[in-house]
Amino acid sequence: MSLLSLRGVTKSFGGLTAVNGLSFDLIAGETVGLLGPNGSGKTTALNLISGYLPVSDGIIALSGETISTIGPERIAHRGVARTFQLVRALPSLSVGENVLAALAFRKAPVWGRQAESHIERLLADVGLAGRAAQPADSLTYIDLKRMELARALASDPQLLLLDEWLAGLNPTELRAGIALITSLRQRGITILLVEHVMDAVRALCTRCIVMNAGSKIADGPTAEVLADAEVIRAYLGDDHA
Amino acid sequence: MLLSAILTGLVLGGTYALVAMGLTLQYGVARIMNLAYGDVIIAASFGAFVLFTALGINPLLGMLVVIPAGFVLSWLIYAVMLQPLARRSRDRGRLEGDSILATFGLLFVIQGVALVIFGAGFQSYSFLAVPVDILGTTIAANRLLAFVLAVVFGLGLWLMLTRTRFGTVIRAVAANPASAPLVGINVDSAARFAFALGGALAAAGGVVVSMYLTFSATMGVIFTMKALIVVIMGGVGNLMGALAAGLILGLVETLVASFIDPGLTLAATYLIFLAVLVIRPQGLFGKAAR
Amino acid sequence: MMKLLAALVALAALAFVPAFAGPYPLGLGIGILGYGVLATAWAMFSGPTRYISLATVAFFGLGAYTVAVLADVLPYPLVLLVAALVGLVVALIVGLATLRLAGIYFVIFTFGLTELVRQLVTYYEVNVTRTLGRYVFLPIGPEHIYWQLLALLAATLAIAFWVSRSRIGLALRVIGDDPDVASHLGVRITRTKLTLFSISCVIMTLAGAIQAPRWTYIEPSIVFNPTTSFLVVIMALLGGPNRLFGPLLGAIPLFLLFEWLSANFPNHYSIILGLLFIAIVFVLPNGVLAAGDSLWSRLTRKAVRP
Amino acid sequence: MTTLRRRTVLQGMGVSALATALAGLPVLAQDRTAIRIGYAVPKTGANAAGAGISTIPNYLLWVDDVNKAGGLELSKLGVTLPLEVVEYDDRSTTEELVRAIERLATQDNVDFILPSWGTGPNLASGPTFDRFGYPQLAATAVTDMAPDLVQRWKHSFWMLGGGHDYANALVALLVKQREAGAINNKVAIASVADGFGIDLSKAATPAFTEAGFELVYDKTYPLGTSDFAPIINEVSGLGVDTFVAFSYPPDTFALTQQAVVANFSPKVFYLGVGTAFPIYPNVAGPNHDGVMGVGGIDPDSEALAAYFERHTALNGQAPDSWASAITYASLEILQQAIERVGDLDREAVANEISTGEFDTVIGKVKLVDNQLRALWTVGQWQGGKFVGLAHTERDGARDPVVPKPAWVPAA
Repeated sequence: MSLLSLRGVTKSFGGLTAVNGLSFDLIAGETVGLLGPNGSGKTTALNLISGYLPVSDGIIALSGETISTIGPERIAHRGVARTFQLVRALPSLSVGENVLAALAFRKAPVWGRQAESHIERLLADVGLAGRAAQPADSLTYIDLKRMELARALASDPQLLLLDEWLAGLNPTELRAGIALITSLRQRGITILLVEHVMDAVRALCTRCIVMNAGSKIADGPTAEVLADAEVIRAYLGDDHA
Repeated sequence: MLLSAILTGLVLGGTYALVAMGLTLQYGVARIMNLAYGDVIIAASFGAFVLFTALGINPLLGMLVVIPAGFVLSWLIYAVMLQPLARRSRDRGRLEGDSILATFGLLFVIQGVALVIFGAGFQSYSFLAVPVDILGTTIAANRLLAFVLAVVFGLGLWLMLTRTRFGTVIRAVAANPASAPLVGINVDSAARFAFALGGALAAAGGVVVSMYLTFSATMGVIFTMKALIVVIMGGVGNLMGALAAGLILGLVETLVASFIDPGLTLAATYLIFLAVLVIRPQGLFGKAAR
Repeated sequence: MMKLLAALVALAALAFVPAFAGPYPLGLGIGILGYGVLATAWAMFSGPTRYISLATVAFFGLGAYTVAVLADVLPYPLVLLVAALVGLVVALIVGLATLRLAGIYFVIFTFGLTELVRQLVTYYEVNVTRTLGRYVFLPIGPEHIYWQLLALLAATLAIAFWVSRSRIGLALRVIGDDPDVASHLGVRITRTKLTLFSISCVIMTLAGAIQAPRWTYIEPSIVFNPTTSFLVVIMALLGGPNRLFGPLLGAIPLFLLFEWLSANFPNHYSIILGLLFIAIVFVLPNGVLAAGDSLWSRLTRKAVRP
Repeated sequence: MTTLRRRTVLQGMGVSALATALAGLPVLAQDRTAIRIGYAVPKTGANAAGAGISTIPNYLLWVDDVNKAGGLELSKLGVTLPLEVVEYDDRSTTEELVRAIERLATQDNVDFILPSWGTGPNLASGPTFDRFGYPQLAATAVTDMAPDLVQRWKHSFWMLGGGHDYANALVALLVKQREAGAINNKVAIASVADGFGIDLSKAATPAFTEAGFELVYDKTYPLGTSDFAPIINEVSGLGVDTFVAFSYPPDTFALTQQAVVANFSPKVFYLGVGTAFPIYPNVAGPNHDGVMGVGGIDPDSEALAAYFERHTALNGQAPDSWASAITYASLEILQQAIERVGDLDREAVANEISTGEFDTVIGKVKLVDNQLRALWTVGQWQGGKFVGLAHTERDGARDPVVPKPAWVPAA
């Protein structure tokens, strides 16, 4: 049974079509990579799934129910959480409050005393134990990314959308990051990740979807897809083909 | 009757546009919401008034003095008072709050100085209050002049912004102040220049307005608010937007006064303004936020 | 618990002010309470969202006008209730109309709205009732106004406190920081904004309604004076709009400053006031309370150091 | 002008310092060094311009006149004391005004309080004057409510009449002109949508209709209107001989300029507040001659001519020819009432104002039911003076010039 399904999803901005007739399915529990060169429409696809942008055409369904006609807050309540390409912390809130913001407004809200233990556990999960009181805008880049992930997890998602969450990390941080996502996969969360770090994609994803110029050009097991000549050409340019 | 109302409305709208163009430049480029803008206009009106009544200098010639004075004054205001604020604020919201507070103070200072020098009474003189006949409609020459100047300044500025290197710099800063330095643009000096240019336009507006409006030291805020309405309706930082919005408001006001009820002119003005924003939250010519 | 007790004691003490204060101090008290209520109510919505509203006086004036129109027809408590309802209805309309606006567009929209309300009230009075200016002859003395405003201020602070501790307060702060993130976290933005905006506006409306009997005579240019809106913004920004007592602590010194300046420098009031504002922006960039905080932390840090 | 201001500031500062020092002490006659006069007037904000013409200069002039003459004689106390001023800026808001009056009455303990400028502020401060028992000499308030208000606030005095006085006088004057065949039957009225304009138009509309005039245009325009081309254009096509605008100062000037530009030169051109301002001839140039408006003065009065001279010398500007002289006369009434009572008993002074007869720049004055009923209601610019054409009580009014001279196009 597919958790998420896209059928003919299209998004145009004025004359420019960013996503063109995109269709794919995610099976519950999968970790899938969404690949493609810059400007191929990956982030737009995530934005369409999370409801940040309305679709121009096509249908997106979650567990068989259409979500492409409802707003982002209702999609969030159906169990979709995300991170952003450029980290979007809530700068005037503390680290703990950033996480609390997700706990408080999810479908089954957690609030008050009860939330404190949740926050502590979520922050510990991402390696930010004991830092709840710190102002969010004082965190380092990697810690901001961790906090954003904790916030996404606090929404108790079935489907997690990660937009280049591993970008910009140093090798040590990258290893820690990959381990973290692996642990999420083991909890049964379905993950769709947009990623340029190929090592991470190989380590994490069982399956990959490749986009170019708004359309899907490949979809299959990671190793096969990454070996595909067309993918390499699209991704790395003709020189490497 | 309709033609006459339209012509009168366009001429009135020209004044609104002239008064608003400087503010759109100041807000669009320098990111300063200048609440003292109208007081600069009034100060220029007083300047023209003194030149005319005390020295007998024709306001048109007086512009040659008052406009550069407006430029220099605004340049100094920016350099001394606003630049430090712009430098220290990390985000736009912060600068907006700071500039509201600081220019609110400036408003009082300019008004207070005018009160001490000229007192609170009404000032007025008559210049070029001669009828001009256009297509059978009689229009006061001084109002027509305001319209012509609005078009000339609007066109001149537009040419400057689109055709000169300097204009490109200004537009780059207006479009994206954060990345302008990456291409070697000095944002500080561009903003300062734009603010001063806005002040010069305010001064020009002040001189023109003084030819036919009675003014007093405490009337600045009326001009500020009118200009803000025009600027916002047109889309912040957009000259053509200011021109269009000014003309629309002038037309609405005159048409309502002629065909519905003069008692509803201002209500109609605000209604149109609000309606435009409800339909287009970024103003007529503004770019969408996202 | 101690804090609550302290607040109740302070409230009770303030309630006795009219017993020994003369008419002028009482007048000052009314002024401070009036602006304190407006600034606190303003900050309740505008503080966390950073939407600078200049519509304060539209609601204030609507409240005053409701009293002027209905004072002879309905008993006073009912008049206040109607005023609150009027405020609520207008707030909902305004709230819905401004949902898509942000930044300066919101600021000027709210200003234009105030002027529109004033124009429409004027037009109605001129053409329908053929009179401009209404009289409010109610047997309500300054001390009653003081007590009502004090109660309103207490209620406003209590609501503000509750909001700051409640989910809706957090929602508003999240929206203020990043509305996109807010919606992806499941925050119902429209509902949150409308609710808080309405609460804030109803309080402003009541503040106008309560003060109406003090003036006896009411006309649009008196009760829809845009300066009030500006002053409220300045007071809240000065005190720090994101703290419970910030707006109130901005309102008190500013109000007293205006009073002192206009008494001692009636002819140079504007210039001095203007220079002070500019100085405040430079010296206290984050508001009075924040300045107090940083001073405090600097002092304590010094004390800790050997 | 500047030196004068500085002096009042110093005076004001000295006074408030003194007030702080004396606060709480009983003020005994032998301790007195001055009679304390307090006022709160709009020095900033929307009303500042109006107060700067009709109110503040006259307060300054009166204090100057009295002090130059050595002060006021208080015969019961056996002293002659100068006037000392406590002044506040009410910033054009009612709230500030009410509080400033409370302050003057209870903190500064002034002996008399002079009112602020305008109809609204005077109505709004009425209860406060009443509460502290201070007489209120409302010299710049036009209200038809005056007969009711004097019942409510016993020591309030209304000096500038009501809308009906002005409207009826104007209509009566125009009826005569119509009967003489000088004007036709058509009248156009434009009124500012504010207290003053509405009060007058409410009174004028029925009066014109009853007198058999045809009102071909009767509309209001909002406060703050700057362009009158649509109104003038429409009215100029209606064939009226009489144009009436119950207008406010900036509009009064703009209406004149627009009418000249449009060459709309009706036989009777009547405007509201501002017509009587000394600045009007500057605005209208040669075209001020023959324009009618609210107010007027007696051009033959020597007392008034002397007043104009003193006013101009002290303030650097001439007074207006409507409310200024009445404001000054209200102060003379206060002054004479105090001297007759011989001490600072406000109750007694108020009673004297109610019942006595006074000699003022506008002639002998006796209030009727606490109202000044002897008023110039319609004036016209004739030979550089805004002369009274109609008076509520006395003759000696000048004859109107109808039709007024045609506009001279501006050079």
